[in-house]
Amino acid sequence: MAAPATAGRIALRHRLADRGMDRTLLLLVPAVVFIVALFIYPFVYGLQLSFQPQPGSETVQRYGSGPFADYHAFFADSYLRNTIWTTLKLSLPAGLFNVIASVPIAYRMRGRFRGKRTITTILVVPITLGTVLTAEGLLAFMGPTGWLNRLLLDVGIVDHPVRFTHNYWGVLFSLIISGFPFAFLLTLSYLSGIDPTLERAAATMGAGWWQRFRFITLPLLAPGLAITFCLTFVLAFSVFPSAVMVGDPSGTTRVISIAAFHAAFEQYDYSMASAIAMIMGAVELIVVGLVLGWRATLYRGATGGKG
Amino acid sequence: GGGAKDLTPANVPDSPKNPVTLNIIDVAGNLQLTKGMIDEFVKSHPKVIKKVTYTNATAPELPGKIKAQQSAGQVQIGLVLTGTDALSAGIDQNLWVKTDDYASRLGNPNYQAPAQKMQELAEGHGVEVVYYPSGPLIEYNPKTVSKPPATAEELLAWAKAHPKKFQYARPANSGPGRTFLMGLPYILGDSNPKDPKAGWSKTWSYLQELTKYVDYYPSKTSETMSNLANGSADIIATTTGWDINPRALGQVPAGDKVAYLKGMHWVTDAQYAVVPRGVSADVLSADLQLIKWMLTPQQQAKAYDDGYFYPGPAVNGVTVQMAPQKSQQVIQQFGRPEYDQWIPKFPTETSLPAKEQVAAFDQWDRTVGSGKVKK
Amino acid sequence: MSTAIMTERRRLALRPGAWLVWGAVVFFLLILAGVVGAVVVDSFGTRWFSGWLPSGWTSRWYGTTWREFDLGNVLVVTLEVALAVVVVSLVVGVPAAYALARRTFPGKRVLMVAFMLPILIPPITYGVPLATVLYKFHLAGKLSGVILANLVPAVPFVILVMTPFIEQIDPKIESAARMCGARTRVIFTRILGPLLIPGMLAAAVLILVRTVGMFELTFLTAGSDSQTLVVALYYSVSAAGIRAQQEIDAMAVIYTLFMLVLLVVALRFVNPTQLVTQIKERD
Amino acid sequence: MTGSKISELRLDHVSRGFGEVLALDGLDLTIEGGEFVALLGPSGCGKSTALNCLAGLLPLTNGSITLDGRRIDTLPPEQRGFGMVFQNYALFPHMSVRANIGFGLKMAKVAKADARRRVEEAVALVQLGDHAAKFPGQLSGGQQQRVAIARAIVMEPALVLMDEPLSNLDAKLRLEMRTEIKRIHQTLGLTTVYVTHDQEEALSLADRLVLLREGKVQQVGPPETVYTEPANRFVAGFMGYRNELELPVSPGSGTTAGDKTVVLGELTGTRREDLGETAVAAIRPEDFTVGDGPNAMEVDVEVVEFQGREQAVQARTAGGDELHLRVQARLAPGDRVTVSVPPERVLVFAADSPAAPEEVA
Amino acid sequence: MTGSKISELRLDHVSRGFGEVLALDGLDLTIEGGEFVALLGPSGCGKSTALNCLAGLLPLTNGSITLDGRRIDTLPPEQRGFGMVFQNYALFPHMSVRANIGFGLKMAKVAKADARRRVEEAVALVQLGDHAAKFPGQLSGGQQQRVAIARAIVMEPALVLMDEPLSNLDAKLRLEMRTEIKRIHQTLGLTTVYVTHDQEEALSLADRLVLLREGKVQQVGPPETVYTEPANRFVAGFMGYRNELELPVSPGSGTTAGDKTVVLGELTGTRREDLGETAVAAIRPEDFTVGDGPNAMEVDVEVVEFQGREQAVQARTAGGDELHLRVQARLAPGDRVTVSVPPERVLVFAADSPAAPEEVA
Ligand SMILES: Nc1ncnc2c1ncn2[C@@H]1O[C@H](COP(=O)(O)OP(=O)(O)OP(=O)(O)O)[C@@H](O)[C@H]1O
Ligand SMILES: Nc1ncnc2c1ncn2[C@@H]1O[C@H](COP(=O)(O)OP(=O)(O)OP(=O)(O)O)[C@@H](O)[C@H]1O
Ligand SMILES: [Mg+2]
Ligand SMILES: [Mg+2]
Repeated sequence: MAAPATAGRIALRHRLADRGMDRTLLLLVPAVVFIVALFIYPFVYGLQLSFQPQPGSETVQRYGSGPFADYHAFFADSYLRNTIWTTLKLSLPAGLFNVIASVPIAYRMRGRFRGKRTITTILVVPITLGTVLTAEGLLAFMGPTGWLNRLLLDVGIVDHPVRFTHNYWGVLFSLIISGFPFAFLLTLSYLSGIDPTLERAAATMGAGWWQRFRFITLPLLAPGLAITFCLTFVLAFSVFPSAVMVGDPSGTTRVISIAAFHAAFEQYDYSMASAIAMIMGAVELIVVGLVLGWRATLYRGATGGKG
Repeated sequence: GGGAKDLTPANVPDSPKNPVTLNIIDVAGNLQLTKGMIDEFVKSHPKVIKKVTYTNATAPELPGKIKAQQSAGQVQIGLVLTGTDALSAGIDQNLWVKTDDYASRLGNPNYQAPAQKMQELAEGHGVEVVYYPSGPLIEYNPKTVSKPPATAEELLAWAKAHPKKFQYARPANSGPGRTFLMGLPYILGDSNPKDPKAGWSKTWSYLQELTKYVDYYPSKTSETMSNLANGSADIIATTTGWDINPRALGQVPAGDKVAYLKGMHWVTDAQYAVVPRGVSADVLSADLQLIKWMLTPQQQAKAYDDGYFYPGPAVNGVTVQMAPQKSQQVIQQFGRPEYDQWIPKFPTETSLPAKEQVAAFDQWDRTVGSGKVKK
Repeated sequence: MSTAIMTERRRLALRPGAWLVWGAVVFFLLILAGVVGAVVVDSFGTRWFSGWLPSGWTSRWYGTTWREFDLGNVLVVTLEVALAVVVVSLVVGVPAAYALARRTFPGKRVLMVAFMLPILIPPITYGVPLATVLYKFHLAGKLSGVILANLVPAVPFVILVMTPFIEQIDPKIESAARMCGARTRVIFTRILGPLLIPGMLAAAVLILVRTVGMFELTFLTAGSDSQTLVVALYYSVSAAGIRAQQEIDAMAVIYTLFMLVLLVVALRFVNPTQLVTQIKERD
Repeated sequence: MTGSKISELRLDHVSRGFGEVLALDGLDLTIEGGEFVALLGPSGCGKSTALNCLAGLLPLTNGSITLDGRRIDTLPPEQRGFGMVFQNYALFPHMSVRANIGFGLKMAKVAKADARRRVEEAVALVQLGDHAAKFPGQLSGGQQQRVAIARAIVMEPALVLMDEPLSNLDAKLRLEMRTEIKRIHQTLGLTTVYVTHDQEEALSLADRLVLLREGKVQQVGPPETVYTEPANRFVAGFMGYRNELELPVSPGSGTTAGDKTVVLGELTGTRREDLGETAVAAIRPEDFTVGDGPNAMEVDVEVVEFQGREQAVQARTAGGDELHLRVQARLAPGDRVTVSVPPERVLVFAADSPAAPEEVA
Repeated sequence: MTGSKISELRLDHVSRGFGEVLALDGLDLTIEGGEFVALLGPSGCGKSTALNCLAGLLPLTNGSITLDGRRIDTLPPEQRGFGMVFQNYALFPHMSVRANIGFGLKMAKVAKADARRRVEEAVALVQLGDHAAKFPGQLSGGQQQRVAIARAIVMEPALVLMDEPLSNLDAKLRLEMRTEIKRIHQTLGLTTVYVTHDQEEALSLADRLVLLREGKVQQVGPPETVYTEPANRFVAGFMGYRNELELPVSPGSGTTAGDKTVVLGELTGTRREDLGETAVAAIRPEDFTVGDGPNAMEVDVEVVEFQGREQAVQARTAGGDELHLRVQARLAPGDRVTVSVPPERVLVFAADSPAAPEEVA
């Protein structure tokens, strides 16, 4: 009587294991518990807040108090709506640049050579700067009487100080200074997991360095790069302090987080702020989803480097 | 604030049962002026406050934090020192104890007349502790500007003649910037200086004209100061405090000068002490004693400081001579005698209520700062 | 030996790509030196209106900021928070990343999105309710609250960063360890751990940076004695009031130095590229 | 069979699929404690899959595994207490040779001194004394393989699974290691399941052979039986009956089931299966002798390969069939010689008997 | 030697060290176009290192490599145009079998249609038709190895380097692949350097054998020479002279240098080196025959292993020496038999001749 039942249970276990469900999934439990306990409730709270326009706010006066009034207000107002585009215009190039620039440099850093550790450290150091120092530094260094302009003037390349800050470029610079080391560190580490023998094998098949990189290293690195891009993109997308400090926060660098900040901390319209934040999350999710979807089509298995 | 249990004057003792530990959070830079007063109180009243902790924070995020504590019934902040921004946000969200209920315990502060008007902005939910007339003033480099503009029109003409040389910081991020913005309607004679949406047509068209000759709007006042110092700007917007203190600190050459525009009204500013709802009766009792102490003339004299909030005291009858020695020295060296004439000479106006201020900033962002105006 | 070296030299000389890359690196570093240098020089200057250097030198700005914010205490708190967040998020995140890297199971996508959200959604939305929850359970207002709140974005961050690293490791190695009788815990500590060190280091450094720089969640949950450096720094930058620029710069330098020390300590212990494969990288 | 730790391991209909394809298809096998079983079969037939299933590294698609009456197929590998040599070694890249070998002992919490001694013994056993401090990445292929062997046997597990453990060793070392494995097997009574592609190794080591083909068992039996009496044409082909001649069955020949002797055209052989009209005669290259004798035939020598004492010869019969011979006589291409083979060495299978994997063109 | 693309590859004193140790120590070798050279030697002797140096994957520590008079040791691997089968395969994990094999063609910019055809041919050649769309991680060990082979030869490079390319294949497939490699070598005239641990493979494939020991060349020569006339005791041991008997040289025996025949105790053998007072007689197990004859001795059979047609026998002489025999006669442990071995099959080396790697205890 009991035997077939046990057997059935075991067979079920085999079948589940075949679909990837086994004890390993227990490892997810702490993280899931953590997220559910500390994030899901606050998130749901914020989400439902975004559907409850604040009584008396401008939104309600204009668009009523329906659940989507805040979203409606956001998309109806071009000054708000355009922040999405402004933000993407900053974060996509910043994310792409950081990833693309870190690849060749990290690629150069494979192998052993003297001073490698020092160079690595120096390249990673900007990660420690923080937004404030970066912004203050950019303002001082690239400001109208900063060293850079001074140099350009003295050398005679320009005859008026060039304005590098308080515009799109200032913010982009700061996103690169803080994002590049981040991308570099990740890329370098992902690269270290790829077995150099594979490139050697490709070399014996007549592949030059570019082809080896293009066909062997890059595809094996791509899943890591996808994640790296997602993270730098997300960091760049939520840029706030530097968009205000070295940017042009009312104009060309009025990013979406400034709009959210404005709603939350100047107008104290938390439901509007939540709505903007949700829109922010949704836009990011679309970009990240596209990238991760692409990533899912890549080879993601062992790359020999660790085994 | 759902979880905050309300105290009534009846169940707040005159003096705390046990000496309290008071957590003070300052979101306005107010401690620079008042820390000395508080420290002295703690020293002389160990039975009331056994220990005080100070935290500095930025104003915008403060209401959220208090809200979180109140919703959880866990209010840990005993006293908040704030400017008008967080004050009014807190009033809107019903975060503050109604101090008017305890008016008898605070005595009757002998506010100066304009300070009294500023106190009204608190709507009974806070107590003004320092006051200054603020601005708008313009500060200029006498080496490059021989004759400062005396009217708004002259300023515009000067800016046109010297493009990129006039600067004021983005109002949302800057005291002098917002004072300049709020002062213009008076100077230009707008229909309703208290209604940025409907009553500021002259101001808005003036600013849109002016912006053509402005290079950019820094996000911090101090940047306009360094630009003035390094010569990339020749005239900037300022206030009394922002004139004296940076020169004292060495941010701006000591020799730079200030001027006012014709039709000047002071747009006054003040800072307040407020108590979050939900504090214990003991803490509230200690707070009330402390605030009362801070409003005594002897203590108020400390508000002269280094000219940061010049003059500073909110109550009558406080002179520089009562201020600490160091204060007197700084004011002596960097203060301006003309202020003593100007302050009584021009009418005073309270700054805009927070809501209108935010609306004005928003409008400024959209129409002036956004760069939509062709330069 | 000499031939080998010659080969290397010749290759270097032959490739314009190499020069381009190193050139770009040098350019980046120069800009960086300018940016950092300007701040450091200013923080030691008495006044610096224009000209190449300040008119005089002083270190008093450090003294004033240090005292004003009681930085000694703040640094200790920051360090405690940062280390706790790094350790806990790795301990919780790496196993989860492992499960996600190694298994495909129904509902994985939903879970992935749930893990992504804390990184995507700005703390504006969930900060206050999160703080409320923590205050309710008497966790906020002290160190534990700051740590827990910072873990919310940190754990998903670790998961995301670590997944590709784990995918890179050949599962056969784990199988071999299991055949030697190693249980899951041991596999994590002795097999995956060492192999994942570059990844965990990278993740740790990034979380450290994010945690030390995470203003909002920290502010909302901190008590008066559990403020971290960033709260002080943001205050000095963006709070109302007048502060000497040099004081702000001094604070920024202290912040950076603090992070730098942590980073260098981390890199001393583990080099992100030092790895098993390096043994294979003969020359 | 001295002191084996297990007494019976039963595999019941063990199957494992990858996607649609069954890599292992209903394997039934009972292994006794202390037995040495060799899995044989062509590349890709499911040998490694079978080992992985036994080890618990691959969940079964079907079937069950019982150890001494206890079902173990749901136990995780680390709780089965088996040892394994992986085909690709799977050494821990971040551990020295010594640490690799000692890992299992550490897991089993063997006392430090004891563990150190056992590791040193194992290192000596696989002759890696000079390399014990190196990391796997610094070892040659054969050295790595030896580490893998040492790592599995140092634990003296109840059951050892070895997946082609000697494939990267030179002949001399291979012989030595083979002797070692045999000795350890006997002295410790380790039950062993051994995958190899080396017939000689299988024959000399194993108590029983299991022949697999596309995941299905073809024959199970002691080496001598499998070698001399292959169950079907596939097994024959795999066990070295390289020559296959398809010939018509002579009418009236060997009709009775009991009658072993069959005449196919000019060949006389031994019947192994029921036959149709044509049948296949399978003959080993080394069963031919040069010179007249039973089943004599004339062949033209085409290719001659030196193989030490013997020569591998490719020749063609008058009928045009290619023959592989292995002879001691020195022949040269172009020679025409007579070769013969005893009828008991000519195995006759039905033409539709499962064939050995196709020869390449 | 039909149409080889290269005419001479010279290695001059090629050395490669790892740290202090020289893994390859002054290799001098000249390979002619179209030649098939096999590298042999015990595990860890530097075979793979030699191939890697040739391929350009390891910079030399010393020495030079010239191809048709042009120095190539400073050329990067991709400019040498050699093909290589790696000992651990080094397949590209992110490419299907087909893409792995076609990678080189893509690099060489071979026209798509042509490349596709050649890939399919190579896939068929290694019998992977059913698996061509799989990824390396989904293949069995032997299948992976076949991909590695196909990948190297599909390019028809001037020089192919193969590092134990058949080690993971079963006997039958190995024979087939061996034939294939030989055929390709001959029809395309590929010059081949081949590492193997399988003596038979080396003997049957190679034009020349190179024997390495601890990075140093021991003997270079055609298979027959190396097999029958090993240069020293090490080579003898490696080429299957498993039995080594250390015996005193009989006084007056074979004193003259030209005198090949030596008497050692009761054994008569053939001298290969100058001798001291004692010498070592090396004899292959398969050179013994059961029964009386030259050099007859009585031995006690101790262990018998079934090895198909033959038996591997371990026996002990009256003098207590262990002997390995390989005989067809069916013996059983405990038997006492007389065995003999022809004197020309007994090679006599000096006792201090470089010995084969020590046997394990
Ligand atoms: N990276 C390295 N660092 C140190 N020693 C090494 C390294 N690579 C190889 N060796 C050593 O060099 C010697 C020769 O190695 P090689 O791989 O050439 O041997 P092999 O002849 O191919 O052996 P096998 O038949 O076992 O593959 C070995 O003793 C090995 O341990
Ligand atoms: N992960 C996988 N996905 C799909 N097919 C697989 C996978 N692993 C193995 N296979 C297939 O299953 C079959 C059996 O593989 P297995 O590794 O058991 O062969 P094997 O008998 O060990 O062969 P070899 O002697 O070549 O090592 C092979 O055809 C192989 O291609
Ligand atoms: Mg296998
Ligand atoms: Mg090798």
